[in-house]
Amino acid sequence: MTSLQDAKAPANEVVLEAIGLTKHFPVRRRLRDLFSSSEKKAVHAVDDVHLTLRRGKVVALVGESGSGKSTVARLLAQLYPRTDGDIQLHGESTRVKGGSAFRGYAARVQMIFQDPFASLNPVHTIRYHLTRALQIHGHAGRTEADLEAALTDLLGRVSLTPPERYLDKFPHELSGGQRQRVAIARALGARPEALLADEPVSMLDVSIRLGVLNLLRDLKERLNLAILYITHDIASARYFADETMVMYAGRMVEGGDSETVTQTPAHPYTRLLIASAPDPDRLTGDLDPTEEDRGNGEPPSLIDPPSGCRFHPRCPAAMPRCSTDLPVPLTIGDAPGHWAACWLYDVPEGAGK
Amino acid sequence: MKYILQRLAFYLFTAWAAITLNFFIPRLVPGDPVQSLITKYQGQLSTKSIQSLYVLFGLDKDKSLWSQYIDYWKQLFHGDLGLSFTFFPAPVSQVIGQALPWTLLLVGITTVISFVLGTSLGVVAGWRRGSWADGLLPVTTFFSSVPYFWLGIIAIYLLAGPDSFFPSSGGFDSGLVPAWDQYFIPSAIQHSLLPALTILISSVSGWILSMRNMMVTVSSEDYITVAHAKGLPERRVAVAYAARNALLPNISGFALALGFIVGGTLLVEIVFSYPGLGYTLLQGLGAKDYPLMQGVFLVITISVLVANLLADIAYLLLDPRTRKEG
Amino acid sequence: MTIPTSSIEQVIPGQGSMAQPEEPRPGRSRRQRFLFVRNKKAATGLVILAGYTIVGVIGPWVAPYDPSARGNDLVQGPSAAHWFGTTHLGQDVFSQILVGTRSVMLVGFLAGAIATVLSVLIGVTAGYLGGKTDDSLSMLTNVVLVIPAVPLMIIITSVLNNASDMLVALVIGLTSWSWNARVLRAQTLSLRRRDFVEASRASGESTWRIIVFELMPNLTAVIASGFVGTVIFAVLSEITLAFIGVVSNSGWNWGTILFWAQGQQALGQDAWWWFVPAGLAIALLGTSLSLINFGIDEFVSPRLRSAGKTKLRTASGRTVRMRIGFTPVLENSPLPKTHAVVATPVMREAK
Amino acid sequence: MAEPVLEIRNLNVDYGLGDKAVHAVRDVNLTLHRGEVLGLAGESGSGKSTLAYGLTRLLAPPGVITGGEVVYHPSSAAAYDVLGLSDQQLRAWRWAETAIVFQGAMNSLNPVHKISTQLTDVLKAHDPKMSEHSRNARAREMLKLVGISADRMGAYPHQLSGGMRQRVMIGMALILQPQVVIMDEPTTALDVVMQRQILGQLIELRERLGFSVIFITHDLSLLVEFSNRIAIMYGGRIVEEAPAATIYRDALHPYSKGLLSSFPALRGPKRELAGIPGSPPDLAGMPTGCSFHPRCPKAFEPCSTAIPVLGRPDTPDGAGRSVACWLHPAEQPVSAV
Amino acid sequence: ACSDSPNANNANANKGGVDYLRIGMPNGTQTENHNPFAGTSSANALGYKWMLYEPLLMWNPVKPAEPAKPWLAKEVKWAADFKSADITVRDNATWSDGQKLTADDVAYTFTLLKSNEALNANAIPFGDITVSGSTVHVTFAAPQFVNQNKIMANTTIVPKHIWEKISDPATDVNKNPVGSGPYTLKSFTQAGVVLTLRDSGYWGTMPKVKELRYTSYADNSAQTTALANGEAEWSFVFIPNYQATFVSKDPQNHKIWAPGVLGIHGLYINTTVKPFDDPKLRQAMNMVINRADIFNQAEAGYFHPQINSVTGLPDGAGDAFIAPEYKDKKLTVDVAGAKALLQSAGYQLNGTTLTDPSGKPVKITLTDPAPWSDYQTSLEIIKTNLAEIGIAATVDKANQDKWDQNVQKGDFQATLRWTNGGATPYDIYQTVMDGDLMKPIGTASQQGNFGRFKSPEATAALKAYANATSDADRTTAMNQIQKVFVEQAPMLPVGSDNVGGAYSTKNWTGWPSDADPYAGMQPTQPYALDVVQHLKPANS
Ligand SMILES: Nc1ncnc2c1ncn2[C@@H]1O[C@H](COP(=O)(O)OP(=O)(O)OP(=O)(O)O)[C@@H](O)[C@H]1O
Ligand SMILES: Nc1ncnc2c1ncn2[C@@H]1O[C@H](COP(=O)(O)OP(=O)(O)OP(=O)(O)O)[C@@H](O)[C@H]1O
Ligand SMILES: [Mg+2]
Ligand SMILES: [Mg+2]
Repeated sequence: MTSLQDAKAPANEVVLEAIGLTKHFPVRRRLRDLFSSSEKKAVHAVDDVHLTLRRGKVVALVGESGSGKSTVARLLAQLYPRTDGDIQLHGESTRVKGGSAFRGYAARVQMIFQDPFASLNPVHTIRYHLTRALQIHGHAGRTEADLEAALTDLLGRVSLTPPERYLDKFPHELSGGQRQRVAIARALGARPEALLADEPVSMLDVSIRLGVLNLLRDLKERLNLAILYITHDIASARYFADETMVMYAGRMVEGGDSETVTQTPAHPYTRLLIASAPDPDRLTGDLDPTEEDRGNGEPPSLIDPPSGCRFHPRCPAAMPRCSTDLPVPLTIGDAPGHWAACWLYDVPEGAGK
Repeated sequence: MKYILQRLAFYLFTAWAAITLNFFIPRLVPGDPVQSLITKYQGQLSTKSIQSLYVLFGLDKDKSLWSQYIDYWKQLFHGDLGLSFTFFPAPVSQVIGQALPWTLLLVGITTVISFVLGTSLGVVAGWRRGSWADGLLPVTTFFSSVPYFWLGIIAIYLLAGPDSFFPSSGGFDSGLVPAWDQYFIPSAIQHSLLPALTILISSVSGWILSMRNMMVTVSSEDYITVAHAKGLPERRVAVAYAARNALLPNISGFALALGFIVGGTLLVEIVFSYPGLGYTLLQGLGAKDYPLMQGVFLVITISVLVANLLADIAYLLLDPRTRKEG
Repeated sequence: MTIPTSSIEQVIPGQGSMAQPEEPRPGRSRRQRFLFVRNKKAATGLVILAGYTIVGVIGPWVAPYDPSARGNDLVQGPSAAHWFGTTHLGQDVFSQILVGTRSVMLVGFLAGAIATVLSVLIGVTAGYLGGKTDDSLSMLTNVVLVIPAVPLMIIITSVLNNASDMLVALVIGLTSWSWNARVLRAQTLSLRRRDFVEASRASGESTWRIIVFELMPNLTAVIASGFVGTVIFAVLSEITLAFIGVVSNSGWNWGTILFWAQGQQALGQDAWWWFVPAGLAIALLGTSLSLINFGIDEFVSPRLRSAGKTKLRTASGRTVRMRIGFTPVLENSPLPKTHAVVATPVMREAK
Repeated sequence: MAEPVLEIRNLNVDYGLGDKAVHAVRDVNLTLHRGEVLGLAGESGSGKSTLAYGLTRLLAPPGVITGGEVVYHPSSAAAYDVLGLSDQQLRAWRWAETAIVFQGAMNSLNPVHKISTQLTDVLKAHDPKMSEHSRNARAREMLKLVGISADRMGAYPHQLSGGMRQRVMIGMALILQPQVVIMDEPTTALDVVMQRQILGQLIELRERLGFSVIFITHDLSLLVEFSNRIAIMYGGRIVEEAPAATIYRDALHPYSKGLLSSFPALRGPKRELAGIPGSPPDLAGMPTGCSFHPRCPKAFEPCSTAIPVLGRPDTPDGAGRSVACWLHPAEQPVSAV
Repeated sequence: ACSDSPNANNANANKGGVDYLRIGMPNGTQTENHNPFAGTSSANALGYKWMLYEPLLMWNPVKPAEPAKPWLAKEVKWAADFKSADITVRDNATWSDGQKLTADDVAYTFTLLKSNEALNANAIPFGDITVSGSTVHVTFAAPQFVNQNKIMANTTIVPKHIWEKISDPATDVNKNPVGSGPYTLKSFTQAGVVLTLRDSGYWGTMPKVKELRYTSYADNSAQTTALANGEAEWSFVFIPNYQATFVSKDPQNHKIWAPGVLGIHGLYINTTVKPFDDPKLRQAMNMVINRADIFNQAEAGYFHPQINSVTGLPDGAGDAFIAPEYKDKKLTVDVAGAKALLQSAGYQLNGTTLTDPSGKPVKITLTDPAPWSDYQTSLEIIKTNLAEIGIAATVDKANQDKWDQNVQKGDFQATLRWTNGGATPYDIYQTVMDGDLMKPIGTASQQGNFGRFKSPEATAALKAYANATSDADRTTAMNQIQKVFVEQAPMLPVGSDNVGGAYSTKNWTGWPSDADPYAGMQPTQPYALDVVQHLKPANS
């Protein structure tokens, strides 16, 4: 491939774009459902998601557990067939199911999984994992020496040096951080343009998270990668991502420049999320009463999601309209590119708080 | 609705496929019932009677396999399993009907006892590791590796004999008639002791082992630690918390074992001349008695399918997680 | 006949609690795989099995007599000349056992191998591919599972006149794969959800490579345990078939010995030496295979492995019994122990 | 300072015995005072859970307590060593005096029994004379206390959401009104919103009922906000202990500092995140001297040879805090109580 | 509740001495079927039909040449050509329902067989059946000399007034059997059948045994165990090493008696296979077979009594039929003689290998089903015997069905098998040599001549014997048949069938024996009733 040339491609070039991406998982039924109603049900895991990944930029996707973040990543990696919507790679619509087309796609879009303990096959050495990553996409070179050089290069990129200390180890012989680096190296073996990192550090120990995040940032800059950074830790999105999108119950609720989203959140859900994050500077454990969650902190059922705005049952500022009309993304004035899908910002109703 | 149909279709298809195989497989065997009868009696039956037997069995008319198959299904839909050749002219349903209760009682009760006993010992072995119950394992494993029939024959040799309490064969005393009275029941129990013991000894180890392993696995679950932390009495932790949960995976095994009752212990019934279904099946096999073989296979097939269904239902009842909310 | 009751399927990794994620996963490295042999049970089983294998290979050469040769000592008890006594034809029972070992081992292992290959092909494929493939393969598995195995074997061997050991093994193998296929399918289903399978798919691996190189190595313990279980089943089946006289090869195996012994009422004549050794040989072989299976079980499930060590020996030679819920307290603390006042705890009333 | 309710003295816990033993907790000295929230922080594998389980003797095999004592001060009786209790006494002590809430509520609740059964069987075990009716009333009361409507009594654990299950556990922990509640990462599996709600509720209950809490987590920023005092563990030892605000403002141990600078802040200016270089130690092959020294940016000569003792540091505001670091040699070792 | 239990009186009966006899057969599960004509009925398998129903004559197969005793018939008069018979029926017999037994019943029984092919097990070609007074006149399409006992002594006479109401006599299970015998059915269960003595109305000697308890055991070994344990007192079963297995368990009472009868077992040789089409070779093989070894080792020294006469006829039962020229010719092991014979016929013995005149080594495959352990043992012995004259034999343990099929189709080299049996040696020789039964190789020959033995003389002589109208003609034909059999050796006789049984004298005495061979010893044969009538309580 032409990764070196690509690396010099202009930043901000759109690599991957999701347009109205939707995924409904049919609910698989068992014998025990024999006696219940027979309507066909589905988990509305992701609905109408728009997302743009650009070269040299990190987009963070934040949201609570089960909000559909991983599903978005897997859809983008084409690991799941999508229910609706489109995925465009360099502006071209793509839909691959398997075979060489999928390989070609995988060569450009790679994914990193949340759990480095689970994403490496315990029976294979690091060498095997990386060699396969290179071989599949034809980067292994012709000779042993080529391969060895490529492996050394890969490990070097993820700061696992000297390589011989790691190559012949099994995953369980490495620490979590090292494993996640190997997983990143494996993704890099395909020389992709876009990396989809699904909570790459949430399973790691606090003291080593930073190292991995810094590595990703470094790679972004050096290889001019487009990165989707999925996390439930909004604070890390502030530090690491250029742009942050907030997801709730399968829908995007807010997006914009990371600093703006975290410092002046617009959507009530984002505000709740930020208010809930631990804050050492706060003296008591009390919440700001205005940000009180009306629900029990429970996300809604995705099989039968609430009508209108999915957050309305919990929203402290819910209006009658919220339970009937699906909010559209509305631009917020304070910074360019900042939007929220909330009727509070609908013009006739008045511009927010 | 669609789902119920799908599930039903699954069971029906499995049953159909198995019954069809059951129909065709026995017919692959060379020979016919008449010849089998002649050879069985080694000279006691003159070759002159061959023709009369063909006429008797209705085998004198040539019929294609296919039309036999169609007839078979027609019969089945009328609940008719045909006439047995070995026990001509007894209907297969009668032959099965007289054998099935014995098998169900002997093997069924033994399987249940084996499961209960094995599981209880497994609970003890798994909970109090390193105690006497652990020492039981190698012994029972050894016995479970012994073929049933060998153990049975040894048991007869060692325990049955002139004036022994244990009769060597049969389901009850030859002078008795099956009835729920004080003569018959003790006799039936007495006759079932040795075969039951044989089955018990060779099957109990599996239950002990799987229950022990499940207990060990469950013992390290957090809720067990919590139960200890709650200061509950040890018995309650062991029974209501550990054993109750460890039992779940064994239930499906148990249901399947129930399904294998009929086909599983053929040889025990033979060794002890026990008037059960396994033994009947073997006679049918020897005599090329297609209707009987099919009938017994049908019973086995249905019992395995029903056992599967039971396993599903047992899970439904025992594991609240599989129950629907509301 | 018997249902293989290996507990493997009941300790499907990930079914239990998610505790101890940092525990080194077993079966993970090649180096660790040798640890399997260190398991005392497995080692014992392997040693016995090796003994049988050796006898299986050299048995016919070291047998003191031709097992079929008739002699003049009829139905004689064990003696220096005939260790296990003789039959009604004066044949040497010891030689019959030695020579018969080969057939038993051959059929057992061959049938085990055939059943294992089939169960892997069908179970893993069904589990990984899912959908229609899974439905039809599961259906096939269920149908085979439903048909009673031993009667089926009797029928098939009757069709094959004079079935050789190979054919008998084939028949046993062909009729006994379904249970393992079911277990493997369940295992594969749980493995398929694991991230590393998804990860290798995401990196562009082909389906067959994922099955062969990613899934199967992780199933080795299950496959091995299934194999061992089928071997036990096959040995018992072969012996049963020989015992009831439907397998009619002219060679010797332990079932043939039992067949003759039973036909001649060996026990009725008090000729226990004719009947007992073959049964014990079977039981010992079965036990050794079961022991190997225990070893595999413990190897797969670390909880079972550590469960074995319930008594630990301290440096001072005292043994400590491990109990769940009551951690042992050792008193040999290096620091002098300052004794606090110990009072009986008072239950406070619940208000 | 309030009177102590639980004193851990020189507690040592090993996994296994003999040469292969892993020393997971070493010479830990810690005092929990009445009514306070004591936070226990440290990275994964530092021995936090081992300490919590060890002091209640709930460690799973092959855990062994190899020394030390855990002195418990009942509200109105003489103190005694928990490690010296008989099984029967220990059973009576557990939950009535010290209750525990574990990380995963799903795994802490028995999946096959109803919530009500699991709540009332504690009562049955500790007070056999209590009537069924009052047991149920008490259970309902506890559920209401943690914000779950009483009609969920008949529910099975899987029918409740993660947050509700964790609340049930907290309610269950308080049902006998214990003096001490140990919480081992009670909220790490939950979302931040839920986490805050539950912790807020807990703090409120503590103020009402007056029990003490040992709160274990690796999330220092959470601890700072919710606890009174914080002890930081590294490699099986306590390396620093001080009031929460003090640690936040001015941690003395380089490891504590590292930990604090590993968390990106959500508010305020973007700080430089330093993190901690290297990877956590392997308990089986612990470095000599201070176990942190291979990763410590400030390591100097004594660090690799001698183990620093936990004690009052030589800093001016050293009162009420202790640290185990050669940068701040102890004036008064904690162990010499 | 216990008083109306069907088992109550049973328990009482047990108290005062043993008044029942326990009879066992190793015939497996039974279903209730008291139809005396159905071969698969429990009445047939366990033999109790002979206690319920009676034949016209009582024939003793141990002394086949002796005339049969009158039973339900006072007298049976055959025409000289044996194509018709006059049967005079006894007038004091009654059915167990009280009705009188008449000639009509006898005529009805024969008509029943005539009109139902399925019931006519011996394929008797009945002609006209007429009754006049107490005499029944029956005619046959062919001479019935060889079948006379099958008709008169082996046919159960059934009551017309019951059976004419039965719509399909072939498949009816005869739920409430009404017969003329001294016993009536008490109960049928899977464990067995219990017969109890009729209160009154039996025409003959009332047996002392009050109750007969029949049990069907799963197989030989279960039966043997039951005999050894005393759970069964009378049975017909092969008992290996009967001294150790059975007799030694109670040497005082456990006995075996197994007289030979006219039906034999021998090695059939496929005479179409080269070089076994050569009678010389077959004769030589016949000379080396060690029948004593087979008798003692394979047949436990009693089961198939050793055949000594070169004619293949058993000692005792066959004596009366042996041709004068073979009267004293005994089968002996004569290896040297065999070798000489072979040499003279152009065979060569090189060391241990015999080659035929064309120079090919002689090899033979002996085949029999695997489960028949006595046959298998016999084959092993024959194998070593043949090795002495250089014939390499292999023993093939075939599958039973396959074996049966192959033998019928002529697809075998040599096999040990039985012949039919009867009142004369005719059945034996017919099974082996009758050219009329022969079918081409590949077509199943169900009735006999499995070895495809082609001998017009033998075929003609067999026909002459069956159709002869005088004893002299019969003797001539029989001598001719035996000559062919001895000279051609189409089958090498080994042992005879027996009508033996194992019994216990613990409770009952009076069994037939060598000293008093008044009947055979099998509980399933017509004479079983005769035996029971002879039994006396042991302690009286
Ligand atoms: N294969 C699947 N089949 C059915 N439902 C699924 C599947 N995968 C995910 N879901 C459902 O879709 C929803 C979104 O799941 P997803 O894994 O994308 O959430 P997430 O935001 O990544 O959560 P987390 O932070 O826990 O990883 C959840 O309700 C989940 O149960
Ligand atoms: N059964 C065991 N055998 C051997 N070592 C163990 C065992 N259980 C735990 N350990 C070790 O003891 C040390 C302390 O573990 P512990 O669970 O107390 O850590 P922790 O601080 O609670 O970590 P986390 O934050 O991940 O919960 C770890 O290094 C761990 O590897
Ligand atoms: Mg996710
Ligand atoms: Mg922990």
